[in-house]
Amino acid sequence: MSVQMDPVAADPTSTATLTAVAVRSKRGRRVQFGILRNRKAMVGIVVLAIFILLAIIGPWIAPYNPDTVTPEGLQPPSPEHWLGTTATGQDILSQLLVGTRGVMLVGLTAGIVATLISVIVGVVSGFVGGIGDEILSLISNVFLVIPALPLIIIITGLLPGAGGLTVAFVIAVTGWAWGARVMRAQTLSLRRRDFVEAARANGEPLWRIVFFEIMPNLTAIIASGFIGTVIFAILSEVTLAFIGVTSISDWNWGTVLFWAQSSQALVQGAWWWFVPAGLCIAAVGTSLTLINFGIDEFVNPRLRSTAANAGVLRRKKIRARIGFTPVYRGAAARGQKEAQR
Amino acid sequence: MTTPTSGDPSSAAPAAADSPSAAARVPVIETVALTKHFPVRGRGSRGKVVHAVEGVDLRLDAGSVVALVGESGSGKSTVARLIAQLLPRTSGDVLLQGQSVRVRLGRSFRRYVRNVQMILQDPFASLNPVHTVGYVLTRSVSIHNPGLSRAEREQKVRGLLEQVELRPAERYLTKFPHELSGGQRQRVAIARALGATPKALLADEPVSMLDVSIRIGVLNLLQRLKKDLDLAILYITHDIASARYFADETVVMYAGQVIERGPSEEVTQRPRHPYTQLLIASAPDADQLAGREERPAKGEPPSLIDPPTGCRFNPRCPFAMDVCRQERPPMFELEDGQKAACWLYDEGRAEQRAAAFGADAAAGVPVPVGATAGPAGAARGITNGGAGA
Amino acid sequence: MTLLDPTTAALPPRERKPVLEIRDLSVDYGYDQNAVHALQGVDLTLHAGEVLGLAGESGCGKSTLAYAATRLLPPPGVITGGSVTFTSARDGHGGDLLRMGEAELRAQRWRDTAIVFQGAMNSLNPVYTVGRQLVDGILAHKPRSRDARAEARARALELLDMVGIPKDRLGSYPHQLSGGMRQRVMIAMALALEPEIVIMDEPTTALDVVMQRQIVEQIMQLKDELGFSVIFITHDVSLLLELADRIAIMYAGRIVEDASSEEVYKMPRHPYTAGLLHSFPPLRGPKRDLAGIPGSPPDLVNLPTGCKFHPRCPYAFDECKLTDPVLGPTRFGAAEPERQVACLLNDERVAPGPIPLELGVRPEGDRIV
Amino acid sequence: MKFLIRRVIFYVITAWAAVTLNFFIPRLLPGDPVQSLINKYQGRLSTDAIQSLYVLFGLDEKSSLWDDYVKYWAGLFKGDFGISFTYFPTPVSEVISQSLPWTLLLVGISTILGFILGTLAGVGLGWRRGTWADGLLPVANFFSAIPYFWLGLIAISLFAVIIPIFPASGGYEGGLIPDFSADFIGSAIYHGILPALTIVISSIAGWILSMRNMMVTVSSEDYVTVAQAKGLSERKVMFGYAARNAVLPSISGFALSLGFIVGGTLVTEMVFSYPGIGFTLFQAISSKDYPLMQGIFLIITLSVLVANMVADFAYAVLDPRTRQEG
Amino acid sequence: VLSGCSGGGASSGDVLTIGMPNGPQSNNSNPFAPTSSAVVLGYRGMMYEPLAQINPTLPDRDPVPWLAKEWKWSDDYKSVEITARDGVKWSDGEKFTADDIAYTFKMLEKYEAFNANALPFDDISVSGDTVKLSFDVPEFVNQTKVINQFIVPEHIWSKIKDPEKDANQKPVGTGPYTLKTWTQQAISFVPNNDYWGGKPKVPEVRWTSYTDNNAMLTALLNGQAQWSYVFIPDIDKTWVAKSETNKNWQPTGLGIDALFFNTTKAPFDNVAVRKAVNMVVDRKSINTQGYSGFKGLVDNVNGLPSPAGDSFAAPEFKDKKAEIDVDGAKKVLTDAGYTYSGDKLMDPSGNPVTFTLVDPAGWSDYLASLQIISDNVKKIGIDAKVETATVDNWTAAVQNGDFQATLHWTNTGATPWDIYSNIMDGTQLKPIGTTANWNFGRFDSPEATQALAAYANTTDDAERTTAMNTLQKIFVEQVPAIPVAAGPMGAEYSTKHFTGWPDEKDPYAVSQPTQPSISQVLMKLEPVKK
Ligand SMILES: Nc1ncnc2c1ncn2[C@@H]1O[C@H](COP(=O)(O)OP(=O)(O)OP(=O)(O)O)[C@@H](O)[C@H]1O
Ligand SMILES: Nc1ncnc2c1ncn2[C@@H]1O[C@H](COP(=O)(O)OP(=O)(O)OP(=O)(O)O)[C@@H](O)[C@H]1O
Ligand SMILES: [Mg+2]
Ligand SMILES: [Mg+2]
Ligand code: NI
Repeated sequence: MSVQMDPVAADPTSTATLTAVAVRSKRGRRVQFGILRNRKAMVGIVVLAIFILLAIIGPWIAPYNPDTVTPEGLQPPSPEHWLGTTATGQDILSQLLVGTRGVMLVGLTAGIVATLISVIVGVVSGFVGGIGDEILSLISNVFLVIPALPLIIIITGLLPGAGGLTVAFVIAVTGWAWGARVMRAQTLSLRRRDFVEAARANGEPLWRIVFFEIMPNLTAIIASGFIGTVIFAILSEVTLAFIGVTSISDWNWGTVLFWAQSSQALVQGAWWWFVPAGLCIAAVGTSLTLINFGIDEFVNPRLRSTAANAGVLRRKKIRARIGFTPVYRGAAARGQKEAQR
Repeated sequence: MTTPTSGDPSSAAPAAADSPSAAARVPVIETVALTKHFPVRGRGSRGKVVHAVEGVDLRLDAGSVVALVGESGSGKSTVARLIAQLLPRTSGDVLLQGQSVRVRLGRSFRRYVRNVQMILQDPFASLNPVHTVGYVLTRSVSIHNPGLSRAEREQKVRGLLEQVELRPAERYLTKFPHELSGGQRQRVAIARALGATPKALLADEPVSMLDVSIRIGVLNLLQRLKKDLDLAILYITHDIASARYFADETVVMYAGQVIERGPSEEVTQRPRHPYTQLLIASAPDADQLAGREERPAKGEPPSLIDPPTGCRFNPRCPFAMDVCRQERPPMFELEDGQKAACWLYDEGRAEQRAAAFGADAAAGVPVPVGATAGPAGAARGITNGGAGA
Repeated sequence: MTLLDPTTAALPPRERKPVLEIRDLSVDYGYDQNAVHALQGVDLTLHAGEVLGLAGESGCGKSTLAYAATRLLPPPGVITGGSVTFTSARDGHGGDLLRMGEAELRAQRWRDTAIVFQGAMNSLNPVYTVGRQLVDGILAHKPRSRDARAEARARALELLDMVGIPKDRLGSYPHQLSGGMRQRVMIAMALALEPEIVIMDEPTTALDVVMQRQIVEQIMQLKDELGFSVIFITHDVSLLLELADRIAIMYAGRIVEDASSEEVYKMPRHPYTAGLLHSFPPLRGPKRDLAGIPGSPPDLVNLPTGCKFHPRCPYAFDECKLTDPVLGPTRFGAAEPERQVACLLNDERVAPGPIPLELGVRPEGDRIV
Repeated sequence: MKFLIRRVIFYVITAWAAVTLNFFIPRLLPGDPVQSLINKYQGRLSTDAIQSLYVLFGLDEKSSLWDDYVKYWAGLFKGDFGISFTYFPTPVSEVISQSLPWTLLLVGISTILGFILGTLAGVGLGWRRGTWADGLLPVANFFSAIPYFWLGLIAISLFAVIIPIFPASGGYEGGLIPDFSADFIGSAIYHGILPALTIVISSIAGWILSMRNMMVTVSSEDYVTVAQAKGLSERKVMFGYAARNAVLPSISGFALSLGFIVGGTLVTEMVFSYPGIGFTLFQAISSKDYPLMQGIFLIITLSVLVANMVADFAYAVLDPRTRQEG
Repeated sequence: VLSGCSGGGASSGDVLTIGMPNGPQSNNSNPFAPTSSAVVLGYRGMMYEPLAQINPTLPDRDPVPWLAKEWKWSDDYKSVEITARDGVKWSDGEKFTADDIAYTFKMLEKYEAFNANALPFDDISVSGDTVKLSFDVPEFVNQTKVINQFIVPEHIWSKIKDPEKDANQKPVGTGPYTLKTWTQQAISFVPNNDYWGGKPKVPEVRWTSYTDNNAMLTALLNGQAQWSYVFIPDIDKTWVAKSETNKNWQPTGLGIDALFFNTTKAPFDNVAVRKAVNMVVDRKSINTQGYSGFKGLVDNVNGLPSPAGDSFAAPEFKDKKAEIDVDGAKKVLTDAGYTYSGDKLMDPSGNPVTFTLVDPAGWSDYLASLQIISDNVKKIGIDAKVETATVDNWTAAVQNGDFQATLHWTNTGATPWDIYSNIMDGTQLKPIGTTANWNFGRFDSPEATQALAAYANTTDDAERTTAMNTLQKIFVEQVPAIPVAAGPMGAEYSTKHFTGWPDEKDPYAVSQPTQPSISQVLMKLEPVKK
């Protein structure tokens, strides 16, 4: 495909972000550190950390065995069962706790694998150009046009014993194309940047140019692509479990919802069976978007300055606007003025 | 689309005419009829090309500086990139110490690069924002001196920084490009190029982005390096005054072709080609505050896809004759090693020449614009006098 | 073309009418303690019909000044004090731009003060034709009427013609024009409503000298025809010397010298100005030594105490480290009523001795003792 | 010309590859339509029927995969997608044409609505960055992170069961016959509100976020400042200068999502018993209905491709920079 | 519970709305195609009527003559003579004759695809108003399948070129209703004014297909549907208790869900383990929790559901219920050489006894039941894991004998023969690794095989009873499978607008709307007087 007409390549965002990345990531370590100063990102990180912790220790702290069937079916939340019980008397809190691992594992694995594929395909295709690019673009376009969810359903059916990891891989295999496309566009514009040419002129070998000159500049995009894929993977996994396509004996939140749905929990008024799992998914998703937000704001200095200073602005009642520079005659400014005079 | 090259191949090496000894020396870099056409992309432009560089002959000798000037888009950077082998050439040849080279990738490319280093046009874009100065220089050193021990490498990097006057070296090693001023970045780029201990340095507008005070620092540095390391330097610039100041020879390009060349002093003080004259007249000059000659400087640069026939400057040239529109002028040799590709310098066109440049010019020495006007005496003197302080 | 505009040059200095008075303008980038104080107490006056040059090295705050004066600074810029008073030379209307409300400011913009931005490529909306962009600027300031649009179109054509662009380019998109043409479109656009002030921020830096010359000449010609005042920003001192009536030299967010261009060139009063003048090689005449300015540009976040230039100043004395000089009259006082400089050497109370030779050239040609 | 041809070739190859994959992947699945049918009824369909079903579906004679493939293509060129197993002997094209319009309407309208609302909100939020408006973002985030089906089910139980103001399922009132009467259209709209709302709510955040970020980036472009400097009205600057440029990158995303409209949102249709194509596809998959699967895949694939081409084209129209002069 | 939300007549007394959770349908009323909406949704019975109405939940009742005035089987059950009813008209006005009956059976013979019961026809002949069908083998166990066959009009079907691919969008039948309109959302029927049984009193019947159980239940609850057969968990609370007009009647037929043991693989190759497991499985909690009370409880030791199977029970097993007996189970095991190490059961060679229970992912009632079983067997020290597979993998594994234990259904027949044959029939026996249609557990008992053959083929009733008793004895002693639930054949319905439904008190027909008996039910329904 021709480079010039490619909508993504021509896409002003990509260049804009790119410049931003270039500007930001030079802060090196400071980027990672700085992201912690972003309140939104901080909230996201904390929430995510909690869930990751639960993913690790969930099975140990679960008060009951999530599989154990008891006669106390469909109990509303109580001191014994904080989140109530299922129709078969299983403890829902335990199911959620044990299920966190499955969700996190699939989300992260799928995110990592898909990001890996998209980076490799995208960067190679953007960097190599020519026929290799055409072929790789073709492949990613094919994966882009094939509807993902049905494909996942089919492939999951194809593989025996579709456990968590299988699902993760399937999601990854079907979900990398968009990322690759973005990555390709970025690489394409990076490849033409002077510092790449300069490295070449200086005699850097090709592989080093790819890995040490281009890739570091893609980190922010890779990171936000990764986060996007993780969200996509979690939602896909949960959806798959919900429609009963994947194994439901591995506990995850989708499985909980599957059981709730097939026992018609909502009609029976058992909201406690249905609502918490949904909220957990939304919470993880939100935390990831918040982190992504933080990355975005960090990567894009224009977003960052006001975002970081929102509090100060509010306190000083300054409205940062384009085209109407605020005039702030605060005490600090005047004092400094007088000192100077 | 090939263009007739200038008649006499030996004239490709202007320095040769100047000093007989130089003729014997092999130039570090020589280009012969270097040509580059870029294919044009887009609908309905099949087979069309941008005639970015056509038939350019250059010669870079050790310990000398050649300045390449010309308007924006005239192909200066392209020439440098062709020499650096960053672009494949369409035709013509590039000789490194008399040997034709055409390398693209891999080991042979790196071997070539060790001898010929390029500094890219934009110091803000040519350093990777994610790497420290230390990383950049260490890489350059280790690529070109594979066997070095760690300590030796560090030593060498430090040496490089000091060479470009970034002292103390330690302070700069851990800095990221954004923490450096434009001039400092430019110096890092130069240091990186020197890491390869090249024989030739292609400096593409190393100062265009800098303001005057920083600019002069970089130029002085290059000057020193030229002397100390016996470098051959190609200095590409828009700043004609700095070409005069810094380069031994100046080559003027217009629309992909060389239209005038000669010792810098001659070219800047007595430009022969109407374009060069326009260029020099256009340069801001504080010493020429009054009495600037109003010279119609109308017109846009020509399209390089369908360049004008004959002399490419003819649509804008106030002296254009019929022959200018039909035939491409060869390089006419003038005195003092100066050459110009303008039909006015054809043997049989003294009359036209006189009509164009006035009576003085009839002898072949057109009066440079403003050269007759005296310097603003007092001011100049005083300013100069205080310069040492 | 001539150095000094005959109309203004002919006027006795006192009678020149100020159209824009910038007083004590301070600007920060950032909102908290870590803010960059990009401008600190800048005073500057633009007179009717004058070309005021603003020079100084990259990053000293020239653009900041231009944008702050028009309140177009992008976030995180914030004006922390001062006033910018516009007074029409034609009918006397005006006011402090920093205290105007949004509607008032909108109305004032372009009609009174127009601005030509640094990069022409980015100053034009890539998705509209240049014609449309010219027209909407005009329409925004005209009462709505049936044939306002047709009139605006006619005016747009006239403007293009004025800056030497063929009329059929009205329907072109910005990317279809060369850099020089885009820059001229921007100039045409700035002149659309015949404003009294045109601020030009490095309108030619990206162009080659031939194109730069074309554009500069065009601006000067239009200025002569239309009689507006210009603030011309560049770091190319030689260009300024050529075309400005008066030059203000900036250093580290302050104006350090303000004088007519001839005076600046011949008799610099601030060591930084003198250094600048020694930094560009002459195109003609004998080659001269180029010293440049030692040291590196100041870090605005971490400014030195006292005079901001002292670490690089060859004439610095102890007091320079402590006291930040204020823009004021030169040591020659009444002999140079129109000049101002911010250098302690000009303060007889603290200066250690006579002013150095280089900075002490007398208006009459002899020196102070 | 050359560019156009290359583009067309590219799309043709993509289409071929996608269609071929669509053909082979379903066939790799274990099991067959008959077994699926038996399993589906868990004993309510006697196993005696197995043989008769094989005969009915024409699966009693085995043909090679390759022959099927060739036949499939031959059929495609004649516009014949084959006969669905699930709805035997209804032709695939008929099954699709029954459900496609519903999906197109529901998902189409809500996708477009989501895009328009999200983009408008994004414009506003981006323009008013740094004000209280930023507080809306986490809320939008939250909704975008909720799984579709969960939102749908909660919406049903809230607005169809607890406070029954909307119907819980279906595309229109059962007694009506689909035609263009006011009754029918009214009923269709009424039934579409709840599912459309959930789609809009959960998709809107994405558009808001991307538009807002673009808006912020674009707002600091010089031409926006110039527009302000020209004294243009706020609305004109915001929409004509900032939003007009900021929306460009969203276009390709939007085109792609338009393409996926045809695929429907499987889960939404499932949850709301909406007679759309997404659910039909799910059924086709679970009953190994290859012809139907292929048919729907083909439609989806083609519409995504077409949407992509439209995006290319729209981009060229909206962004004069990509328009090349001949 | 009625909501005015959807306006229309859906919930008024003018229309009887029937819903089924079967997903989108296509306009296809071909009564032969198992994929047509007429069959999938089940409205076939409203137009196409059977020769006789049978009640599979009460197999000992005599079938009710319907389109056949009478029928008579030969002693060896190899042929039957069927007499057509007089005065029946097709809905297009044509007269119904014996030729139509013959033609229908000829179609079954001709089109293998239509012969869903795989009836082995030998000859079909008509004489007057009598049709004679003869078969290659005795059809004792299939007799109801023959007389329950619906009949199509010859004058229509003989003109259809390719009946297998015909959508039959304008169906002509003898039934009490005729198709008015067919849309994706609703299939409307109006009374057949010439119906031979009189004019039905329900003015309009409308069928709707909902995508899944949830949607179906929601529709039932808000009154959009009044009659359905759908799984409802905890049905008494969720449905019946919601309104006093909400009714549920779920009689069961002779078809069960059973835990099939793979008798060729450890640990279930040892009958002691099968017995012990059988003794600890908690059928009640499987019924209430696993199946949410929806499917019928099967706790007779002979595995036959009540009351349908009661008349077949051997004297020694009559009313004998399976009881949980953990100690007994342990004893069975230790007697057979099993030992305990702590709580863990060890087989005679000293390895712990474990097994895996498998069923397809998504089959929630099966999986929940397996979970309960795995919980139950912990009591006798066995560690059992529940695993899921995709439907296809599971099918393949079960058919190939590649499993240890799985919950699977059996066919539903007119006699218990189907149940026992599906589980124990040696004629279905296939080696491990090849596809078996039944007897997945590879239960190899020549005695059972022989008894099954005898039951199906004998002409002697006493011999048949003996065979049945033998089968039950083997089933109880060898435990080739554990029956856990019986397939219900009932329905949920609302008496708010219509009354006259079949129920426990008056089980005149099966209440399921998809059964041929729908015409019986519809003829009994009456609008509630307001
Ligand atoms: N990769 C390319 N593809 C197509 N055209 C190109 C390419 N690179 C350069 N050109 C064209 O070749 C011509 C020469 O460009 P070049 O960059 O060499 O000019 P230059 O003299 O260095 O200009 P400047 O002074 O602005 O740097 C220009 O018209 C440019 O548009
Ligand atoms: N957004 C910002 N945040 C922080 N500092 C800024 C910002 N924008 C500008 N500055 C700083 O303010 C100072 C003045 O910048 P300004 O653009 O006015 O310089 P200038 O004189 O116009 O330079 P140039 O000649 O390069 O255009 C610079 O040192 C710059 O680093
Ligand atoms: Mg260049
Ligand atoms: Mg600036
Ligand atoms: Ni392409």
